[in-house]
Amino acid sequence: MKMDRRSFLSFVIGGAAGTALSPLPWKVTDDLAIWSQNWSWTPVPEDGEVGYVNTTCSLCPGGCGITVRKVGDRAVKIEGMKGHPVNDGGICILGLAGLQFLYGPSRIASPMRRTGERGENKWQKISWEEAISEVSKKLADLRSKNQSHALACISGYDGGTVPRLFERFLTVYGSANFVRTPAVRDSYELGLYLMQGTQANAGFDVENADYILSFGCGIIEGWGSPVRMFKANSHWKETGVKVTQVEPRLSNTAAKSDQWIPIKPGTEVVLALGLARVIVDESLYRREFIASHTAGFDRFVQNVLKDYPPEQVEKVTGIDKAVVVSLAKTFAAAKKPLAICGRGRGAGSESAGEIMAVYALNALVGNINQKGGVWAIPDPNYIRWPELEMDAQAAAGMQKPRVDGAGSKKYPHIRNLLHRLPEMINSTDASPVQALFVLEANPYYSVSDSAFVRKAWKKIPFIVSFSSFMDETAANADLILPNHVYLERHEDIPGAEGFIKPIIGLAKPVVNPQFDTLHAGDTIIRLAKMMGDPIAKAFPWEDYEACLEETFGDKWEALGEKGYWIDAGFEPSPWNKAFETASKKFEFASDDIGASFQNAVVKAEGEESAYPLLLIPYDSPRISAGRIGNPPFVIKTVADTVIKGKNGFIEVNPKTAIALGLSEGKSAVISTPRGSAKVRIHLFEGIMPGVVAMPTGLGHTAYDSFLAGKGVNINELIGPVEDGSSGLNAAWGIRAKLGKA
Amino acid sequence: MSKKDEKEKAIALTGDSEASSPPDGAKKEENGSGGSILLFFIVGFIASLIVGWIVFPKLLYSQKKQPIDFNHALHVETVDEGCQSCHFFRDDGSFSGVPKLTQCTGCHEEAQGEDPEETKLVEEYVAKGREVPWLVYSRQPNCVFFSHAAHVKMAKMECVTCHGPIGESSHARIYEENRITGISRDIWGKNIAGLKRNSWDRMKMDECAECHASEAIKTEVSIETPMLGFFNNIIRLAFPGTEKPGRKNSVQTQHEACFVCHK
Amino acid sequence: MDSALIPKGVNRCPLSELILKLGPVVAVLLWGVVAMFMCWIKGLNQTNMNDSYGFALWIWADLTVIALGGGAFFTGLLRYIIGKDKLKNIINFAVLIGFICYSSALLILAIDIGQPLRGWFIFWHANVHSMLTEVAFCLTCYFMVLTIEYLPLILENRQIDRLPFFHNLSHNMHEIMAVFAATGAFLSFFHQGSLGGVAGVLFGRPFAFREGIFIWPWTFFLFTWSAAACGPCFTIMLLKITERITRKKLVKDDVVDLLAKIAGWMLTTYIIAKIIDTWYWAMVTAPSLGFELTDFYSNNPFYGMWILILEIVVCGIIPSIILISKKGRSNPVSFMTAVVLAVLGACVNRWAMVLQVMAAPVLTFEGWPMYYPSWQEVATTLLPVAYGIILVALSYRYLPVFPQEVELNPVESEDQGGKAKKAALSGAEVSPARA
Amino acid sequence: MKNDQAKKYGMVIDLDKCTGCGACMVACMAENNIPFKEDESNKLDSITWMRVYQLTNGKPYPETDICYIPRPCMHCEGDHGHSPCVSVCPATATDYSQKTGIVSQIYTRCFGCRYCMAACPYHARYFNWWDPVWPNGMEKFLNPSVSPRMRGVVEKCSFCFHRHQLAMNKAFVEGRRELEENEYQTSCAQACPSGAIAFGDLNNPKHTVNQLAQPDNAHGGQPKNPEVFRLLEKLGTNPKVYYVSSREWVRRAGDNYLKNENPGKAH
Amino acid sequence: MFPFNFEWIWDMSHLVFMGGLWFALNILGLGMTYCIIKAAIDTSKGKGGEHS
Repeated sequence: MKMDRRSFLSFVIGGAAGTALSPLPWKVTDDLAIWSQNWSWTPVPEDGEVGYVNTTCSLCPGGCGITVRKVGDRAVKIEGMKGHPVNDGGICILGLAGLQFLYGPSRIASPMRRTGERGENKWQKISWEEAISEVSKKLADLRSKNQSHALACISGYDGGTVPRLFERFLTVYGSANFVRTPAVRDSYELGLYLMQGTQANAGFDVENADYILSFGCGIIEGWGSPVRMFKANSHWKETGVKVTQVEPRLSNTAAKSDQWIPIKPGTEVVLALGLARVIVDESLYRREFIASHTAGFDRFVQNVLKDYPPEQVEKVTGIDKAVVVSLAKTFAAAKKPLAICGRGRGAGSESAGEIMAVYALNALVGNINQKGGVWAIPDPNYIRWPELEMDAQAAAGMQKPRVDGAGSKKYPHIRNLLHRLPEMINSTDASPVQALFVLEANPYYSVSDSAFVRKAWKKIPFIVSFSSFMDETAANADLILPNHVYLERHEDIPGAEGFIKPIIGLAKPVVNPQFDTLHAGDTIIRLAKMMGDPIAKAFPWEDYEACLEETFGDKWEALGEKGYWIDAGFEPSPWNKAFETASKKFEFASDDIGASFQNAVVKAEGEESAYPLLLIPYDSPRISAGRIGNPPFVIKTVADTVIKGKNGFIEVNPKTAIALGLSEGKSAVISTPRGSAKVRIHLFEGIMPGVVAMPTGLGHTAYDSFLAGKGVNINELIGPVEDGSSGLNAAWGIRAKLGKA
Repeated sequence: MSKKDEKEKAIALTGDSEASSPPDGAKKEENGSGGSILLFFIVGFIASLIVGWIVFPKLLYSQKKQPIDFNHALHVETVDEGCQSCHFFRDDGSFSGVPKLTQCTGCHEEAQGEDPEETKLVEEYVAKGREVPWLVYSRQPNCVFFSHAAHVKMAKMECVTCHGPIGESSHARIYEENRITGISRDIWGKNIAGLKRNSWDRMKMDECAECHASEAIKTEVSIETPMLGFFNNIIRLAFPGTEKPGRKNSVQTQHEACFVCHK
Repeated sequence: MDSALIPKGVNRCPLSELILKLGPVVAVLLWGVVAMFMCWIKGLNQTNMNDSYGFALWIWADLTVIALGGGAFFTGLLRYIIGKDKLKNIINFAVLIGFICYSSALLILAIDIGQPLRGWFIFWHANVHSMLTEVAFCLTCYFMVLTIEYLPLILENRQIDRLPFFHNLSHNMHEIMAVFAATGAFLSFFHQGSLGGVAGVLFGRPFAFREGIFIWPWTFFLFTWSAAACGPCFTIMLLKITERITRKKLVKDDVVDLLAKIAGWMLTTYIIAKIIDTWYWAMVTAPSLGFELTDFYSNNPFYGMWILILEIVVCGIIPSIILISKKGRSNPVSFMTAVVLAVLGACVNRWAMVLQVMAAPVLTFEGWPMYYPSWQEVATTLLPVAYGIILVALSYRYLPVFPQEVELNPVESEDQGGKAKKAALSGAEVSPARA
Repeated sequence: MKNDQAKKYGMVIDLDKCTGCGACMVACMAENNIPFKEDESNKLDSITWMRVYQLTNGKPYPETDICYIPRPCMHCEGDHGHSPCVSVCPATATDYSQKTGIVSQIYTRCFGCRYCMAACPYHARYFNWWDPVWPNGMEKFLNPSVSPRMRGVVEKCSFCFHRHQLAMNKAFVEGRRELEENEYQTSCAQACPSGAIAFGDLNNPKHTVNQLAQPDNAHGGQPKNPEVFRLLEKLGTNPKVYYVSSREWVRRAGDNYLKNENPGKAH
Repeated sequence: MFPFNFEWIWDMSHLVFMGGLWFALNILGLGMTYCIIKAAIDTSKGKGGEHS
């Protein structure tokens, strides 16, 4: 039989008919439909049993309780812990994105030794044994040269067992240079010490105050314990508590407040003292408190307030004197008025004068240690470890003055002055810091005047980072000993910023460590053990967990169950017991205080003629500006008027912009005495003419591609300005000029 | 086009025109070729039927063995609460599905008998703390949300209705995976035509819809047969406004809304 | 070389010349194909569309080619149903243009969707309440009609026609073409309308939303009407361009005049309806939703009030006046102007009903988002143009598209290419006078 | 379920309390497996089911005022009996449930024509221009209750419907068919540190949302509370997300008004 | 599209819409079938082509 064309055609038609009557085409179509609905490259999350772990968030000093939802052994979501005394179920934007830190691309997977130049990001993976012994050898070497005091440690926090272990290590090694990164609590501690004579943290009973006068506090931007402040804000709205916000920029807080009073930046202290003057002049103060529980009131009135009549206040602050007077009256008329200060998030210190002016205001209305007022919260003093046995080397090292000058004759009441460190290093040939530990901090990025910091950094021969992430500091270290992230480790988190009850949160490992990391507590214990006696002797615990358990003793189990410990019945000391000054009274005008007021107004760096504008940093709730960089989710929420592509924006009042010939979106160059940067213009009616503002927390060079290279690090543009009396860095901005790019 | 092509074409065209109007003498031949044409048709027809019904299904599915030849029948005998002993509801209402290793470990910390399969479990998984990579016959694509609670607890359906008498099996069946979709054959069903004799033969959306399209209407509105529904819809169109709110669940399909079974 | 394929009695340039001239067009086509595959493989991130401009250049191109392809259905309607027999001389060309437009539209839609492999869900899982479903169904069906209408023309190729079966098939299809044309007219009416409905039913978008009858917003009828008016103009425009390029008179002027006259009246009635619609929308519909007419037009150059003026006055009133007057039609310059303006009018209308709908802010706190197409979008939009040119060229070359061509351009000798060309040349110059 | 028991889940957002912190956005992203790219600063292709807009009163310094307005999907019911987006979807990939009042989106059904996005005046719908990529093991935090979407489909806020499903599961196991108010809450409502977002059944007088908004079901759910408004109420989309503000300019910014027109309700 | 699809409802809109669709498809299908069959018959009768 011949297969001709027709036969073939017939065969094909038969085949087609048969195929149509077979399941083949229909089944294939159906399968292709299913295939095209389930692409293999779209991940399918594994299902499993859902479980919850209560722990404490330590991304900021807020001390919130969090509940982590797990599916199988994966952590899938972080939520606020219901019933937690600080945040009761609420959670902030950063806390919600926490799992992006845990599983994020900027995690450091194992101990690493630098192989290229610093900052080149060339690393060699090494074992923990090797890493710790390398540190041990360096430190032994330093110590053998009687240079133990040349070891320093910069830490992002100083409460709790982990930083205390580091401090203990430094002490027994022979160095007093444990430096905590700055925070507004430094200023508050100083204020409390000078005016009340107490070593305590400031707590604010914001829930019970009935009028809030805020000198630039970013209540909504993350001041204090962010979630608690958000809740307080909502509570104020519900109960009709009025909020007055004094700041040069319409921040979220200003927008949420009932009254926004724009003020020339840096003159808040003048307004505070001006208000005090009105209150005194009009006798609106609480006599029963002033008369019986304060000292130096008359001297305060005569020596300080005489310089602040409303006319003078108007001249300096730019606020109409009528507004000043009415503000003072409103404040004094409230039953439980509360004045607070600490710009933005309170991530930096303030001048002593400003803090004390605000304290004085609270004192004038008698709202110290009262319901709705400012409380002195003692440290929960729970860490009681065996006394140290120091050898001669350690004792000698501890006698040496600190490199940052804190606690010296010049700065007697200050514990940490990180901003002075670069200057101290740069001012001598041989760096006073020969070895540096960095724990949960990112000073390479966050200390102001970045160029100067970089210069100092180069002079430190040996830098060890304990960071979990490839932040700027880690990227410029010699050795990285990566810590577990907070969701992988046990740790005690004492206190919650600004909270009114002593509280200790417990962080618990939610998941197993994802990488070859080691708890920083364990690292330091192992390092101590490797260094041998007498250092090893100071660390008698087998590991960190044993240390933590021993520290808490019988509280341990309860703490583990609940996730936190709180002194719920805590009440602030009554007036007759509260003050531990020499006079046992609230001190208005000791010598130290008087000096502080004399230096109250901190001027911005730079000459007005060369730099006609004022540049101020602002905090945004959507940009993490602390030791941790913004995770991808959070950076995603940042408005396109803050970052666009890689460009960062500067906020300019349209009036200012018109004068400079700049319009929305245009490129420009901002220059200050400390540096200059390319920015784009965002016109904003909510900023004072003549003032320009840039967000903090941007311009990272390290971390991951989601964050790096976006915007400008404002620390490149601003340098520290020392408060003459306290030594604290009281910079609030810098003079600047803006020109077309 | 080259000249050669043209020539060829011309030849082909002539051939064709001849064939289309054959001379008388060719008629007989055509009858003969007519028979062969039919034969070719039948050959093609049957061959494709064989390919479609027999060869194709074999090619379509890859066969995988379960890691352990699990004996359901044996386990059902020993446990107290039937299926629920291992496949249970958690307190949060979710269904545990295929047991995790910890559940096996409860009894099989050490081998209880001589069975080589049990030995395998103990040695390869329990001892090493490795999860058994069971192949789940009833695994649905990720877009599907299925609530065991709704069906078992509320609708009081039996496990057998959807899963079949798997509890009576003493060996683990071969798991067949569709090479195109990567989905188990149990979803489409053993029968390649998609026909089913038992309620558990197929697990496609059609099977869900079968109940959800009718039952939902029955329980939530009134008994509305397709014809009655048709007339009701005409009435609704003619007299708008007489519609009762909440009459139907889905605006689009008037059955159950999509989110009932999808995520 | 390919003379065996060329219809009898007409003159065509040498194949090499055609290839040479089509070279750049093929290049554009290939560029478009590359862009098309980029969109399919890499996804729609290759475009500059975004969440504000979910519909952009492509959908505009889609709506426009469909509107302009409307010449096919309307000419078909006139020819087969109304019985304007004269139009048989242009119907082939109209069908060809329609076929190109509709196949392009389908291709663009296939590129435009995010999951092209699931595109058939629009049929299988059809939601009958969606205007887009109606569009897809009628578009596909009507494309089938156009294929059926185009097929006999292909079968009439000299060589194919020699095969008796195809000859008979083509003959039979001609016999019942009225049935297909009627179906086509029915389908076309609905999908042209549905395309208008696509925008008109968007009650969340006050710029697009229109009231209407039953389920159909006024735009439904306006779109059909405008397609019927502007489609024939597009056919005429392309005819004139073809004549210019081939330098031949291809269709007698009385045919063109008839079609133009009908189109002119369609355009006149359309523009009256459009003015009423715009007036009602600006005075009643929009204000009831809180909008003033000026809210819909921004001061940026893309969406200024000029669009409205251009669409209604310049591209609506002016061409309709020209086309309904005998004088306007008889002057070649004014005639061409009117035809071009009418085509432009359809383009502008679709532009506004697609892009401006997306751009006009509805939330009070939003601005006008801007959009410019990426090169991939431009290339894939030019792809159908190139494909159309090629298909017209090939159809013209090998198929008896213009029944009057032989009569209008008598060829003296088939073998003497040079002479024939000359004749053709002179024909192009002479013919207007002859008509 | 009887007819009168039909639920209408909705939201009331207190703009006086809302601080614009963005926690709701991230809570949503973390719950619903929202993808993220290296550059998300082009807000026109950035997927944020919940998006917080910034409004200004348009006055110059120092009279400027700012308000933040979180915008999830409005889950419109539509005065016309259909939401703007549901009726236009050609492939029945989106649906309105009369049982819950939730507008669903079935990603595997959607083929990406984007007509629904054109129909939605709130820009609540987002297209997946890119394939979602979770770098370096980040897919570990994906929520199994929500299926990740592929490139080329439209997605939007679902009112965390999977939470409803899970809550119903629990209720079923306990032999209930009804949920308590707190058993089904969206991720954003749960997370909001200001407590600005209330979520619940608008038809249930015991629920906070009903008490706050006082919806008038006879009139398309219009709020009876004079401080409550909805976005673009005039369009007749009948959204189920209500906003509270004590500020007149904010309420006015919720809809379009002719120059001399006063908002319809006596505020 | 088909009555066995989940989306199908026996209501007016489906009847009208799908009815129209199937009607049109049938006209086209039947029309073409008619043409092809008739052409085949005609051809077998010897009509058409250059030879006719």
